[in-house]
Amino acid sequence: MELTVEQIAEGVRRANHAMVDLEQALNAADAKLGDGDTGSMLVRVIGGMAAAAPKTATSVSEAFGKLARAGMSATGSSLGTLFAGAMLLLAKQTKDRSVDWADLSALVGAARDGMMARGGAKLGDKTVLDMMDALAAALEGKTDAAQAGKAGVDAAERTLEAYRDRPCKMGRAKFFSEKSVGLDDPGMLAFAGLVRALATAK
Amino acid sequence: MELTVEQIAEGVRRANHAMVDLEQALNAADAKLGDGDTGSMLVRVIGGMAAAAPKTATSVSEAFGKLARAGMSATGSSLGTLFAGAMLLLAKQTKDRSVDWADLSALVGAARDGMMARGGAKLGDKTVLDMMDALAAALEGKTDAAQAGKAGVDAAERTLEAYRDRPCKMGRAKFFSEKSVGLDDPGMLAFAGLVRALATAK
Amino acid sequence: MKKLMNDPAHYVDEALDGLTLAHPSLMRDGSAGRVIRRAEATRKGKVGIVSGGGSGHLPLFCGYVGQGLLDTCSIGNVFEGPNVDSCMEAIRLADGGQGILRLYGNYGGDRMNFDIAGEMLEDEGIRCTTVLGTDDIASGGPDEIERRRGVAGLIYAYKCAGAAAEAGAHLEEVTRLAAKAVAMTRTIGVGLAACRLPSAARPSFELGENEIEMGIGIHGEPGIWRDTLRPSDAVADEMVERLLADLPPSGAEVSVLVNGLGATPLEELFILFRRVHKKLAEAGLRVVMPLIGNYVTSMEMQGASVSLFHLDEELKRLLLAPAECPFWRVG
Amino acid sequence: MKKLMNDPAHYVDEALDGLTLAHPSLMRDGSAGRVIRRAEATRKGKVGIVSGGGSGHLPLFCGYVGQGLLDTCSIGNVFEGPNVDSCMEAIRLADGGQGILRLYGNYGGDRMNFDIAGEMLEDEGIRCTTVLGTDDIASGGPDEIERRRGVAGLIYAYKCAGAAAEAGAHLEEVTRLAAKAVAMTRTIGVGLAACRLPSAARPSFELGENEIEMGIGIHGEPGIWRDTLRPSDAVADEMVERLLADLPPSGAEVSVLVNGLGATPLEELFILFRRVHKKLAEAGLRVVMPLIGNYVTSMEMQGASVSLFHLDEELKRLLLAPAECPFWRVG
Ligand SMILES: Nc1ncnc2c1ncn2[C@@H]1O[C@H](COP(=O)(O)OP(=O)(O)O)[C@@H](O)[C@H]1O
Ligand SMILES: Nc1ncnc2c1ncn2[C@@H]1O[C@H](COP(=O)(O)OP(=O)(O)O)[C@@H](O)[C@H]1O
Ligand SMILES: [Mg+2]
Ligand SMILES: [Mg+2]
Ligand SMILES: [Mg+2]
Ligand SMILES: [Mg+2]
Repeated sequence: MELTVEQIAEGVRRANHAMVDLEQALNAADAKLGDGDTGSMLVRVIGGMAAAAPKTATSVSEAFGKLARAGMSATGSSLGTLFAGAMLLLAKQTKDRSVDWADLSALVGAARDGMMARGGAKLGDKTVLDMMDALAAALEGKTDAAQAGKAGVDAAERTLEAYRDRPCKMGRAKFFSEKSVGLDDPGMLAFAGLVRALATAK
Repeated sequence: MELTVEQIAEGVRRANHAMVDLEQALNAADAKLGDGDTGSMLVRVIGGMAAAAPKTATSVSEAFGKLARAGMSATGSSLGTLFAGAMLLLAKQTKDRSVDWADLSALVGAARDGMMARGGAKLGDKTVLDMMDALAAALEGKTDAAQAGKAGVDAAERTLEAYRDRPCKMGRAKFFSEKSVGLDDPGMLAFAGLVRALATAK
Repeated sequence: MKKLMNDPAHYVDEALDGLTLAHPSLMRDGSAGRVIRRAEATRKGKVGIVSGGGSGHLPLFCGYVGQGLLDTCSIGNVFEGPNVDSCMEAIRLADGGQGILRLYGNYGGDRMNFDIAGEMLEDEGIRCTTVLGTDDIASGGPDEIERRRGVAGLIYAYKCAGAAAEAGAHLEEVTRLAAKAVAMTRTIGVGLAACRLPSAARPSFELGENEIEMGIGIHGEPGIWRDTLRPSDAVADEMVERLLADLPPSGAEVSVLVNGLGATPLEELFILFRRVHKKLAEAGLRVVMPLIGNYVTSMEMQGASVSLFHLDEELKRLLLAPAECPFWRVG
Repeated sequence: MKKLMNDPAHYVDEALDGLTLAHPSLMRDGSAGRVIRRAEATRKGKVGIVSGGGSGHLPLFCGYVGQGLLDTCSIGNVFEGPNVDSCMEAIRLADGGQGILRLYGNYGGDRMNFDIAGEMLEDEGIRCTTVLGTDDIASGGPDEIERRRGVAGLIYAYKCAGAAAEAGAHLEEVTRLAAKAVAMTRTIGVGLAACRLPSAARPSFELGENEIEMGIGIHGEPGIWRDTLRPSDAVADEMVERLLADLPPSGAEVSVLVNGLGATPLEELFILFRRVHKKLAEAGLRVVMPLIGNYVTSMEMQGASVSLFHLDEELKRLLLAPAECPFWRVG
């Protein structure tokens, strides 16, 4: 099934809606070992994306491009910049072509690799990258929104769980590797929350 | 009965001892509407007086003079300055003469008048002056330490009580006349605590 | 509320040691080291400007000793007036033969000590005048200005008196200008959280999560009235309205001091200033030499004060004249 | 913990409005107003010094735009890096034709945004170099300095790079000197109480009445290890020992920055400095141009940092060269 501009726009709407509940929880998770802004930063980033009217794009690539620019102008935080950078990469990857849900796994994988190159983190460092990696794997062979949603939510839960007791090696929390054991990484937590929101109509 | 240098020195010792328990209570009373330093200030003032070794004085006047100088150098707060100023006045009033307990009422009255002139407060303003005024009255006709002590403690309790529900008109708390109703004035409270300490061996 | 200190009994003296080590233009003097004076010798032929007050307000009081500002300053313990000795010594050390202006805040302890010092110095023939800072509009009505406390606006009087003395004005003139500066200055403060004295077990007052104190002083004492936390703009509006109601502008220029009480981020002082500036512009007032920062603190108190200094040509010239101390440099 | 603000979403922009209103030497520029630059035009023929970073640290970062310091600064939201646009604009606005030194703290977001900005500007032919502040010894061992965070000591690199650029040094030389200044600077921080982000519901961490955090950053993040509240002298001793162990002195002179994180009374900074000075003297080090005050804050965080800047003749000359911005004036 084709991935449409409408679906992207609806995803942004859902994510934006979900941030109302996620904001303070993500701030609190980041405050444990970081600077406590993950939630409020994402509210602004995703709010900016929603305001960029992705619905009015004439292609998937253009929609991702709008989201990228909105994200870039909303923040300079690590996660936000990586997130917006990933959108830019998706815009490039989907340029002049239609996109199928079956392509999503590869696209998420490409975004993951771009973020890795940009931010210098490795897989296993307990960052949002590990979440994207798990998601790319889970999306493999999924051909529509429903399948992708279910697989994505499962993968996100599993990955949070799997990483909870591992030490963090990147981002502000890297200075507290030991203390990070037992705590969810705020970037992973954010990603998981957003995947859940994308998969659930509201 | 004669008022002796030893009795003055013993009084200072008792007062100094009593400050250990009084300090934070007086700070807290002053913090309600003032700057919260009455107790710690008096600890320093009376500690300084004790360290000035009034016992070594060769006359009552010299003892008061030592106390005055010690107090003056320990603080510049309202209460402390008035208190030290009163000691200076007592030193002048008792110069070249012996002092009897029967003279104490007049001496406290003179100190009260001196403090009034220095600080510009009036009787009834709910300050330490009202306490001294009550004390001067209560000491009238008392001829030894025991009588004076008992009368002084009674007068202090009565005066605290009588003023508690009146508004304060002088010192930092004067800006909160209404709020001061129901609260003890920290200067009066301090004076009452010290009178109690002077009257009780420990 | 924690404090980064050693024995509370040494708080003031240790702070003064650090201050003078860091700023060689300032020197401790006096029998107990409780006078700060300019490191260079007293200038003969100049009127001396002496201030004094309790500790816990840095940069006030003694931080303003310097060229075109104060000559000496007597220093009390935290939130206590300076003692008689330090006041006498501060006066003697500022004496350049042309008399002394004693310029300090209107508090009982400070007044008594400076008064006694003056009486004790009568024999020495040092002419002294006194001007008291009374800028806090919350502490008395416009009809009882002599009752009002001196707060942050005192630095305007320092600046004007200091500039006049530096320029060679005689004692009567310096005194007149200091009094005029005080008369043209109005301040109001807002507190969000109290401070703790080094020797006290607890902060000086407690405020609920949604409460603020209006009409706060600079000694951790509570405000004159309690209010609910509102947007900064609403607080600024109220402050400016009250200030202008108390002293309606006669000219077209004012200086503004948006002063942090100790723990208010500079960001928040600038947010406040932005609105104060707007309200003043709406009232037809042009802002000259705005001062935004921690000029007069109350240790780690959270909050701010706004002072307006109404200018005429004479005061403006004095305000803009060069001056230099460790915490304030003009020109 | 209360804040004197309006809508948290406007916190940064309102603060910048107030800042530039109060200090006409600074101007907002850039498409979103998120660049602060010197009000006078860029000087042709001078290497441009650009910094950038999140808000909530005033006077850092943008307060140090001025003569002999920074030319421009990109500004992020509170504790967030500046976005790509503002970094690009800050670089363009500082361009005097002799290249640009990008000089900022070692944080992921800031690096990514300055990197992307650099890539996007490649076509425009502006030569850029980068030096990162990495002075915080708590955030990495001496063998992994590239991991360390940049904190208060960054202002020493500003000062040296700015002085070199002002004197006409070319880009390679300015870059070398900035890197040398960073290499010679070490900082450690102690926190007594956290701050609250404008948009957050709670302070960033909680400390018990007898706890302090050692190795604190400047973003409200907790310290690297927790300790019990001790006398200031003991804290100073530990800080100086750790700093000198990390970079043993090679010369005989150091500058010291005793920096308040936002809510620490100046009195307490001076008490701390007094002891730091003593310990340095005992180690045979002479203190040059000590800086005591709020130079790099973390909003209303309570605590302080101590930075040592080891001097040789070259660095000392740059440190003492004249400079002027609203919050720091040298010479
Ligand atoms: N270099 C990096 N590579 C990948 N992910 C990162 C990197 N740095 C941070 N992150 C992710 O970003 C999250 C923090 O986001 P945010 O609060 O915006 O960062 P900051 O406040 O440190 O700029 C972390 O939990 C982590 O998942
Ligand atoms: N002018 C005055 N005359 C008489 N008593 C005064 C005067 N001012 C203050 N007091 C007394 O001093 C007490 C406060 O003492 P203290 O805390 O030392 O004052 P402050 O901190 O205001 O200098 C008041 O409770 C009052 O009893
Ligand atoms: Mg963060
Ligand atoms: Mg008091
Ligand atoms: Mg007091
Ligand atoms: Mg951040």
